[in-house]
Amino acid sequence: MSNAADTPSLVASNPWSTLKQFTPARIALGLAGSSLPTAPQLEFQLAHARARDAVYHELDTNTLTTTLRRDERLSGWPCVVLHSAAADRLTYLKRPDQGRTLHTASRDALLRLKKNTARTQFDVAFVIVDGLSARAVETQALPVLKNSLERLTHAGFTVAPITIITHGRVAIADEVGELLGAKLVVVMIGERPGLSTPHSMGMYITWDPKRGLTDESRNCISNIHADGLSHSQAEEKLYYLISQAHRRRLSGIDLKDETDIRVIDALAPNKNFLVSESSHDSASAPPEH
Amino acid sequence: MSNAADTPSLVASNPWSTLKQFTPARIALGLAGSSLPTAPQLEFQLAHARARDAVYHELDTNTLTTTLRRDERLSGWPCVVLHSAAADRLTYLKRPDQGRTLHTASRDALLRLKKNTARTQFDVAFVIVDGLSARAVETQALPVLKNSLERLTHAGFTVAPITIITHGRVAIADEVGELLGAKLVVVMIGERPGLSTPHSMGMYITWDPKRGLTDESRNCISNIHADGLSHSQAEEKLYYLISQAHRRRLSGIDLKDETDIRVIDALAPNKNFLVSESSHDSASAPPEH
Amino acid sequence: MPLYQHTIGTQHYVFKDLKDVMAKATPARSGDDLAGVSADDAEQRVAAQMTLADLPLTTFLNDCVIPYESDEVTRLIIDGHDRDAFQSISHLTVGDFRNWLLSDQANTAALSKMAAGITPEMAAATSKIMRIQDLVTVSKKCSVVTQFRNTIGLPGRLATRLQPNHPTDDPTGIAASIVDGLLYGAGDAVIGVNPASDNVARVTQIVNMLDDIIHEYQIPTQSCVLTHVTSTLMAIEAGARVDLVFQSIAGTEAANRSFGINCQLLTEAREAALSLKRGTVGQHVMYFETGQGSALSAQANQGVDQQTCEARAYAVARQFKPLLVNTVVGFIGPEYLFNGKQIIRAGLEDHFCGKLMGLPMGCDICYTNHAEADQDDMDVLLTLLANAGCHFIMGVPGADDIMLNYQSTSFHDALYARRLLGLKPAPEFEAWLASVGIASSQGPFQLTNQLPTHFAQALRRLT
Amino acid sequence: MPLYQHTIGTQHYVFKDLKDVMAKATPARSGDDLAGVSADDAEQRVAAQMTLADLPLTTFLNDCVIPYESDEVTRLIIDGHDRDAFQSISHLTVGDFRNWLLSDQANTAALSKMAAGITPEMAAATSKIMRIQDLVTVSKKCSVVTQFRNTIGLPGRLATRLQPNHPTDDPTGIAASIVDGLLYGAGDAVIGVNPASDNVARVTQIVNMLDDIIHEYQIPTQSCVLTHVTSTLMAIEAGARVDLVFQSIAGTEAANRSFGINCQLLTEAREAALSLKRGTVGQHVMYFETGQGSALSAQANQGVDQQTCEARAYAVARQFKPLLVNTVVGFIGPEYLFNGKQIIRAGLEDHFCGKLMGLPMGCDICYTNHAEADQDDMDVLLTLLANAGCHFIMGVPGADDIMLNYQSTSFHDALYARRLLGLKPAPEFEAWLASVGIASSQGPFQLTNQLPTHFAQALRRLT
Ligand code: B12
Ligand code: B12
Repeated sequence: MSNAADTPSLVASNPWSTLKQFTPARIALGLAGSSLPTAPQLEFQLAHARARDAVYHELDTNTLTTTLRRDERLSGWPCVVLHSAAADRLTYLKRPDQGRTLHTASRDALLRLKKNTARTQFDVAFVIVDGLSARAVETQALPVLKNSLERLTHAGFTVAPITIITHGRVAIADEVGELLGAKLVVVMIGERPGLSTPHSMGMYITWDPKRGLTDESRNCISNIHADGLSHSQAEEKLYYLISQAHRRRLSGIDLKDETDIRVIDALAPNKNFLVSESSHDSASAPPEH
Repeated sequence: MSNAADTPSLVASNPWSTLKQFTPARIALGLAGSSLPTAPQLEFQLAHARARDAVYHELDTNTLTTTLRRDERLSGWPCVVLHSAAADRLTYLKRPDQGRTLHTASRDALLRLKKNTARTQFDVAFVIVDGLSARAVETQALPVLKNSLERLTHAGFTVAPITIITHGRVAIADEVGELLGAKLVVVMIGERPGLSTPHSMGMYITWDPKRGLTDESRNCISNIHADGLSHSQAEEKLYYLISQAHRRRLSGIDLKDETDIRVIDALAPNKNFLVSESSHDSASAPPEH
Repeated sequence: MPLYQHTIGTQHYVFKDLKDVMAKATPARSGDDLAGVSADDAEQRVAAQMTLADLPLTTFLNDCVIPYESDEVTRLIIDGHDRDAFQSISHLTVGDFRNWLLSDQANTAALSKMAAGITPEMAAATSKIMRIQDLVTVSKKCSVVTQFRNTIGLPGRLATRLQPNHPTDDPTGIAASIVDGLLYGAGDAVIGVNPASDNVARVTQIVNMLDDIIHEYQIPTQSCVLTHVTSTLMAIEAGARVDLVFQSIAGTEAANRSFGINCQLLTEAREAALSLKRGTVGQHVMYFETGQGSALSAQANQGVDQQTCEARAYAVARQFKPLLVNTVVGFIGPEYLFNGKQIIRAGLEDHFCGKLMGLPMGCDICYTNHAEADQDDMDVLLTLLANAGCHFIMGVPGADDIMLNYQSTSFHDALYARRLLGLKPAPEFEAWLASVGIASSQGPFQLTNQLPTHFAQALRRLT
Repeated sequence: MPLYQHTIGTQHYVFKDLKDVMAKATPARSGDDLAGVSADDAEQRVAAQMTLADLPLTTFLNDCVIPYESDEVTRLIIDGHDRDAFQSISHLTVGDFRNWLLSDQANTAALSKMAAGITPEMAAATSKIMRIQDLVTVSKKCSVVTQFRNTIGLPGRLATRLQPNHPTDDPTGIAASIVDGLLYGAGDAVIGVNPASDNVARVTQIVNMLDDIIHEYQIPTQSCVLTHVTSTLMAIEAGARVDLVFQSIAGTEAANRSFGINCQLLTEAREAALSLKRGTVGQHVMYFETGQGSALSAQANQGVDQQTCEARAYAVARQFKPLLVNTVVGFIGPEYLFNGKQIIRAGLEDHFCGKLMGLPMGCDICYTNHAEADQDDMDVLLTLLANAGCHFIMGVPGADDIMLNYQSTSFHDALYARRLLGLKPAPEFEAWLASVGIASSQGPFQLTNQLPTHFAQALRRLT
């Protein structure tokens, strides 16, 4: 990214830089004395400048709802845009309590929506929330949502109207779920932007949502983004957790993601070069349970 | 100030604490290990809290003008309240450039005043400015001003209407002096508040004031407050500098305060206990020049 | 209930109760503002500090910031208080306790003897009337040594947790970062992976992979997968080769509940880990993480300021004889610690309180991209903590955690701190680094930047 | 004129000229905002830093931030440049110069050899792309030793200026603070009084009083009265026993003019002081003070950012072989350095630039009551500078200067820093402290808190 190339005679490169292909982590950066050389130092600074911008990006609810309505597989779903009690981005950062609460106008809007809906109860409600990275949900939410809706309805789950919320925290979905009469709520939310991962989405699943719940009652699927969990992996895990939660009538600490590791590893095969063949086997084969 | 007394067995007091009588400086504070004991530490914190308040105190121009007008020796003097271009205290702190410039409305007011005055030129103009400690000028300005006006007029100097300026810096008087047609301007200004000295006034004397001058063209009399230079000492020095400036038609670097040290020492006698008698003499007697 | 009040000149300050005076005495930070418990202005803050300074230390044994009846952390603090250790300082006020701590009487031996007598509230109260230099001076005198496969906390040492996180927990990706870290001399505190997933099979897989690596390369260190304690328990049951049990803890029962834990669960977890008998030089099997703001974040602070809540988490930690306690100081975000200044102060307070209470304190010197902080702030806190004798810091490739999305200290940062102050890794690990040729075997700690044979072989496996 | 530009992705950044790219590359500070020269946003700042990093060091010899023709400081920089010293680094860019400085090639000897080849702009540019840990690492490797009646700047030493100011220059008041300072082990850098008055007779009186004290107690140190250089010259003419000549200096000709000085005047002053031959172990007779913001304050910054202006002041200082250069970093106020963070960074930049250029750098670690800073910030900067090998700091009774109205470091602060890092006073002064019984004569530097006989006698004179 930087044109500033460090001169090799001044900077020791690390003989293991071939490993860079296996991780987006900033490995094998080299050494100027014991310090970070100039080029990676400035690249870091640039990434920081950009990640800070990402925090302040406002969710483009228009595009999101338009896309949702235009999408052939999604267009049937009613959806509504709501706001938290936090008036702007800066307040949002400082007042998580406001980010956990619906703005009164939004609460009223939601109640009206509910009134006009035939059902009084739903199996699942989806809540799309900007969180700390609006861009994350702009890019990751709909693909996962689409597949998920399809599979859920196919399996006979009833799904509530979709809500899109600005300046929201995870827990705001408790209120939404409660007002909608949802047995389970799924929050799709922008995780705080990282230097290398500015657009990462998390999903939080809460059984029997109501105001005042805390995080022991939820489950989490994290790091959904281009270099992270793929949309299909995320949807896979989500379906697992939703169906398990419905079966066991709970979520949170007592509900574990026990999808078989072979499913996961089919997608990301275990190439553990560090361990020689013999021990390699014992490492990659998970003990039975 | 604090009730929090440090227990003697834990805190070593300094055997030279008798010296505290000679200076308001924080000497002989004692030791907890190598550190400041708790009581003086918290007293320092308290002083800091208060000094910060002092910065934000707004000049009470009403009381100042009322006092000025009511005072039997001052009531004759026209006086006008002006403002710098800095709208509030916070802007003032961040924008010294605005503090050096009159607000347009104030400039107009001053021009009007000038128009209505018989004289087109004055020997001296006094400008009272809040600076960084409004309380300093509230308490120190008028006493010095009174004596000074008396002595100056007695000696035949013409004095311009008195201006009182909020949110001003030293250099704002250059503009005032220029607009008033003053040969010399005296700024009485609140110095930044110290922990032990929150209300200290400084006076800056500038010959031939005009916009754009810098500090090499001024003289300064500093530390006018209860524990510092007394009002009469300050007035003494001021008169010396004003009359010298008029005689030599300059101020600043080339004009030194050469009032005889014996005058000063009559007021603050030299008790130099640190040096034994023999050398004591050589120290206290200033070399002739 | 005692009256908490102070008069300054003509101004009389009254504080509602102990938690009120504690909160108002705390140096300014956003979390306490958010909780609505902070001082109204700077003078009131000093008045609260003066009030605190005059309180006898015994106050904290007789009055609790959260009632004994309703909070198991309070009960643990009160019931677990060591009166003998407390004896020698029992006559002091908070202000004089600060004086004593700074005095030469409070040497390393005296501080160690007294640690079990210090309750979190005593430590917190004292820290509130201390400047940064005081926090550094006293922390540096404290010594706490813990062991599992190596020895952490010896004077002149600075350990690092190697944190090779990966957004999909990809084993190869994790291994790549481990190589980077080891070859930069990091990993003596622990090789600790935060798994993105909480899939138990995946957790088990990573646990075992770390163990394989440690064995294959004969590294005198321990591994940890920082999943929820209940998942670790399941993994242990499933036969996973767990070295350290990790858990995030907080300072109130309600906050711990929101973390899905309580003391009983932690006891079980510790016993499960002990039963594996995997330590070689010691059996400190717990790794805890804390951080100001977590209680308030779970709406479980109960009117107590966040720094006091944090110190109370150390009482929980102390109960379980941890190998490592890590205050992840800037991790959550600006709503609790707004900027670099607040993060720096909080990091030093946490380190001080933990050390004073006898805990093996490390610090995740870190910030998020929504906070007003940057690398300069981290350099400041790193330098101060290294001067203060912090046990360990994080080592994250390039300081950028690509899964947790925040900036911590890099391997380079650890090299800086070690070089600046001549600090060395844990002795067993230091010997290993020299023996495999990663660090020079003589003189000050210095990397060779060579690829040891064994690692070169591993890299060859890739092509 | 070269083009200053950089492309990041699709974004092309162009900078008007050298001073523009320098200003935009500077970490955020209020003074540059006030001057209207700072970067528009964080990304532009990084672009400017990348542009700087790519510039060859020779750029600064061919392009000047203030024209050669119109500024005597620029002429001094260009005409005084030592090409031989520069030789070994002449092929480097700014970015690689940073790499070189951090590398092991840049040891103390190499840095000393090269100092005269570094122009202020090179130093400033490099500092702008360095983090705090870089500034500390490199500064620590630099060594500059100066002498008058003792030796300042040796490794493992930290000296203090004893600053016994009094609002009316009362000799007894000043003497009281001197006693306090000496008995706290302060005063090896200089016993330096800022006179409230600029009355020449008064100045002379204080000068001679300080000399009497130094002689009476046989203190291996030097005195200074920090009046305007023209007043010092008058005092010397009048026979005052002047050790060091003081002057505030700035980095542009116009700013120096506003201070009522120029290079010619400083040359005269130095010659006058040298003619007195009062140094015993050396003849470094100048004491300079600087500080970011002074040029802008006099509207004499000419579009140059304040940190570059500051570094240019060091070129002025270097010309006159000073004993001490003191960056009074937080002294003026928040319009130049808004808060603790900005003060901390600026202090470390100044120290780095000065050291790199071969100057004996000290720092007045300080803040005013109108700035957003407090004692914690000072502790941070103090600790960092002590780690970075700063030559000297101020010693002000209780950190509170009752005449200049700001907070600096106290005698206690110096003790903290010395103890934390095992630093000692200047060797001659250290020996004196031990010989009169102020400090213990063996082991680490430690006060006895006794009243030496000679001082006890003096105190008896008072009753
Ligand atoms: C910040 C954070 C925390 C903070 C939360 C406090 C706060 N106010 O933000 C703290 C430090 C307290 C924390 C604790 C834990 N966390 Co956490 N945390 C994160 C992190 C880094 C960012 C979350 C975020 O950006 N949220 C978005 C914002 C906009 O929403 P928010 O409403 O402000 O944040 C809420 C959620 O983030 C929630 N939360 C945070 N962590 C977790 C974990 C779980 C399992 C749940 C259900 C909720 C939850 O707490 C916040 C307040 O309600 C993520 C990693 C990531 N890349 O996202 C890990 C992450 C979500 N946490 C994780 C874990 C494991 C934990 C712990 C269980 C660790 C432990 N062993 O104790 C604990 C306990 C959580 C609980 N049940 O309460 C895992 C979850 C793995 C999974 N797939 O289940 C993640 C993915 C990181 C990891 N791999 O280790 N965490
Ligand atoms: C801040 C300060 C400075 C700053 C000024 C920059 C700034 N933007 O503020 C700096 C560090 C540059 C400075 C420099 C000097 N200062 Co000065 N300074 C002060 C201080 C601490 C506070 C002033 C204040 O609060 N002003 C009030 C605010 C509201 O006004 P302002 O418009 O913002 O500030 C202007 C004036 O303060 C002016 N100023 C500052 N110092 C001086 C000195 C003189 C002689 C003059 C005429 C003007 C002047 O500069 C400011 C910008 O225009 C005072 C001590 C005190 N207790 O007041 C000493 C003080 C005024 N300075 C003093 C001296 C001696 C100097 C120097 C001559 C030192 C030297 N040998 O070079 C230089 C050069 C001054 C010049 N001719 O330009 C003496 C004056 C003694 C006397 N009676 O004449 C004082 C009293 C301190 C002392 N005893 O040493 N100073």
